[in-house]
Amino acid sequence: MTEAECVECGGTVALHDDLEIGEIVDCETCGAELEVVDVSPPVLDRAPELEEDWGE
Amino acid sequence: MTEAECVECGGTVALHDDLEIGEIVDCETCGAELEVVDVSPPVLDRAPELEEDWGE
Amino acid sequence: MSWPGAAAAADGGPLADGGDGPPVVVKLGGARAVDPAGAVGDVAHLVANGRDVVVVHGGSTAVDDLLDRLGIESEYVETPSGVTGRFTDEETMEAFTMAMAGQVNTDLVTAMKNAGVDAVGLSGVDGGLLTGPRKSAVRVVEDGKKKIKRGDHSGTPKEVNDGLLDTLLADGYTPVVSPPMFGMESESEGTPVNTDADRAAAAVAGALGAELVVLTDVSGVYADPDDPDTLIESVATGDEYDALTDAAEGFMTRKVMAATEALESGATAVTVADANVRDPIVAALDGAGTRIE
Amino acid sequence: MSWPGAAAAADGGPLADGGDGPPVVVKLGGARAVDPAGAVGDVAHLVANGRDVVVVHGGSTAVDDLLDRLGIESEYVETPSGVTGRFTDEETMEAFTMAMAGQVNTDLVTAMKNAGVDAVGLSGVDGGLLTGPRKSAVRVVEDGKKKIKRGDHSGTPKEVNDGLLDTLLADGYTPVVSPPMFGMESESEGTPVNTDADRAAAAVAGALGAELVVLTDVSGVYADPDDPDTLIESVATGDEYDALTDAAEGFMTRKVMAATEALESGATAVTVADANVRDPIVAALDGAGTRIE
Ligand SMILES: [Zn+2]
Ligand SMILES: [Zn+2]
Repeated sequence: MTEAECVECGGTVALHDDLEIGEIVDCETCGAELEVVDVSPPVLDRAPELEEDWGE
Repeated sequence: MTEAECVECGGTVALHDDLEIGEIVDCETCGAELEVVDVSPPVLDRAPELEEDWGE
Repeated sequence: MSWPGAAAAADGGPLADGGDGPPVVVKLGGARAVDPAGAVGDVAHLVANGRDVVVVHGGSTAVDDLLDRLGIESEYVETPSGVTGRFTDEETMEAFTMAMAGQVNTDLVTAMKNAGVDAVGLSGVDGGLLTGPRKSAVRVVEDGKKKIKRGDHSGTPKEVNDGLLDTLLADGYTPVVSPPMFGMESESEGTPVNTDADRAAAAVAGALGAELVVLTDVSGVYADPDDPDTLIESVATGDEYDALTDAAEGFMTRKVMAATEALESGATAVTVADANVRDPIVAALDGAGTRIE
Repeated sequence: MSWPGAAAAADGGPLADGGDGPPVVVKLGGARAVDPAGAVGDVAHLVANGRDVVVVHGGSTAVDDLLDRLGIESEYVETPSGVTGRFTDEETMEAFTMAMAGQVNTDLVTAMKNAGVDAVGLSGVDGGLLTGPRKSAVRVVEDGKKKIKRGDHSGTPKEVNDGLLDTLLADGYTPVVSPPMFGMESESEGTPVNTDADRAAAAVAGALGAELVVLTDVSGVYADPDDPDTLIESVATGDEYDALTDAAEGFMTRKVMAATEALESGATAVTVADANVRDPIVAALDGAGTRIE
């Protein structure tokens, strides 16, 4: 179990071990969606809003 | 050694044994270029004139 | 949008194969189940009668075949709301362009020309015909985890260069439009990206103020998806539209969404109809299938 | 063919990058040794200055790559006079179309658009742009035997739909033309067939009364093929032309034959020049390379 700082509220976000780049985690303090941009050490950034599309 | 009839002059054209469809043989009587259109029995037709091209 | 004889054309009858109606945009499927032969003959008939026609096609079967022959395993991803779609990485995008803009488009242009139609093939990249932002990042669900996945090559057309189509139509050509579209990565830089052909057809129909005919392998939208006898023939009121969207399932959902986009952006009417009947386009313009307006 | 300022344009100088000369047809090679980047920037420059430009490209490397990836072994045949060429059977033709009209054309249109040129890609099939009889039967030599081999997909453009190019040029588009061409199998039925891109460019230049610039990976035609210092700069008399044809060897023979066809069919001048220099097209219009008129 590791942790990282929320870029939105500065709160601590608990992270599970097999974290992957690109994964989205929720900040339990402020509710922000955060993207894992690095894993060792873990770095979080705000997850982009993306319109869901219906593809090809 | 087989033979077939020239479609141009009616003369007899001597053919070698391993004849292939598409092969061009010359009539020794009239000089016509003949295409082998069948092999058993051998049938000859006048070979088309084709412009030589320089491809792709 | 109005044109000479709009009222007469709208009720489908006398002008359905004539030259006085609005342009017709025909979406031809790219799946094997849809045979383009009937549609090609019909386009020839409409064009001979002076009607402006633009064809938009897909080609998913050809793309799948080429990926298979190249040994490229497509990655399918699931969106948070449960829709599954192909992730179009660079290698897949290249094959997509070859199959769609190279093979399917050229084959269709050839079939049109042999039917007497002076067809000109265009991809959405040509002249920026179909332009919109490239979508590189997508939200997906993998093993129950939400993720951002980058490197997708897809997009939705936000602008249509209808001037290019008008120029060609005015000279007697029949444009045959194919994905990919031109996906902008910045204000001035774009790249070919995958786009849904139904949606591309909708954008073209909207931009031209055209009547859109979406040919598929069923007779239209069924109120009960399993029962062809429940074909919804006409959708003209809000209640009928709600019933339509409730009824649409699976791939038909996309067609109804495309129809909605077409109508909202300026198309005069949309008909979803069967490609595998005699004179499928003329039949659709005459009232076969599901007509939405 | 005449145009405002023809005399001034013919001597290459002041109008080389201006808008007053005849159209410019640029043949870009499809081999890896030729980098299109310089040419693309140059096309942008010429178009910005009001010059009409049509680009014709090959793509043999892309075709070879795709055939290789698909595991298709090309059959090479030798003609009675000793020229070796690829036999284009149906499977090869399909790959040719995908690579050439799908991949290379779309990539080049994309590069042009990103350089600010409103490019529109066309194959020779589109609008019958490049039409001529399909050659299905070829005379070949196999194991010392002369044979007729059928099933080839190739041809030579006999008609150019210059009206389609004029329409696009008049609207500010830059046509980017790719093989295949439309090969007629009967009076009314055609099919996509392989055609030499140099020859296609020559046909287009002739039809437009254009100046043809053939970009390649050497500086032009050398009197001694092994010595770049023997570059033939200008060919304007019969004797100079004879010296040129004597000097041309290997792939340069084709370029000189294409130049001859271009001039005989109406091109104003042909320059064979190096693609891999700064501003290769403007340099060629200004006198670099081998200029034939
Ligand atoms: Zn937070
Ligand atoms: Zn004889």
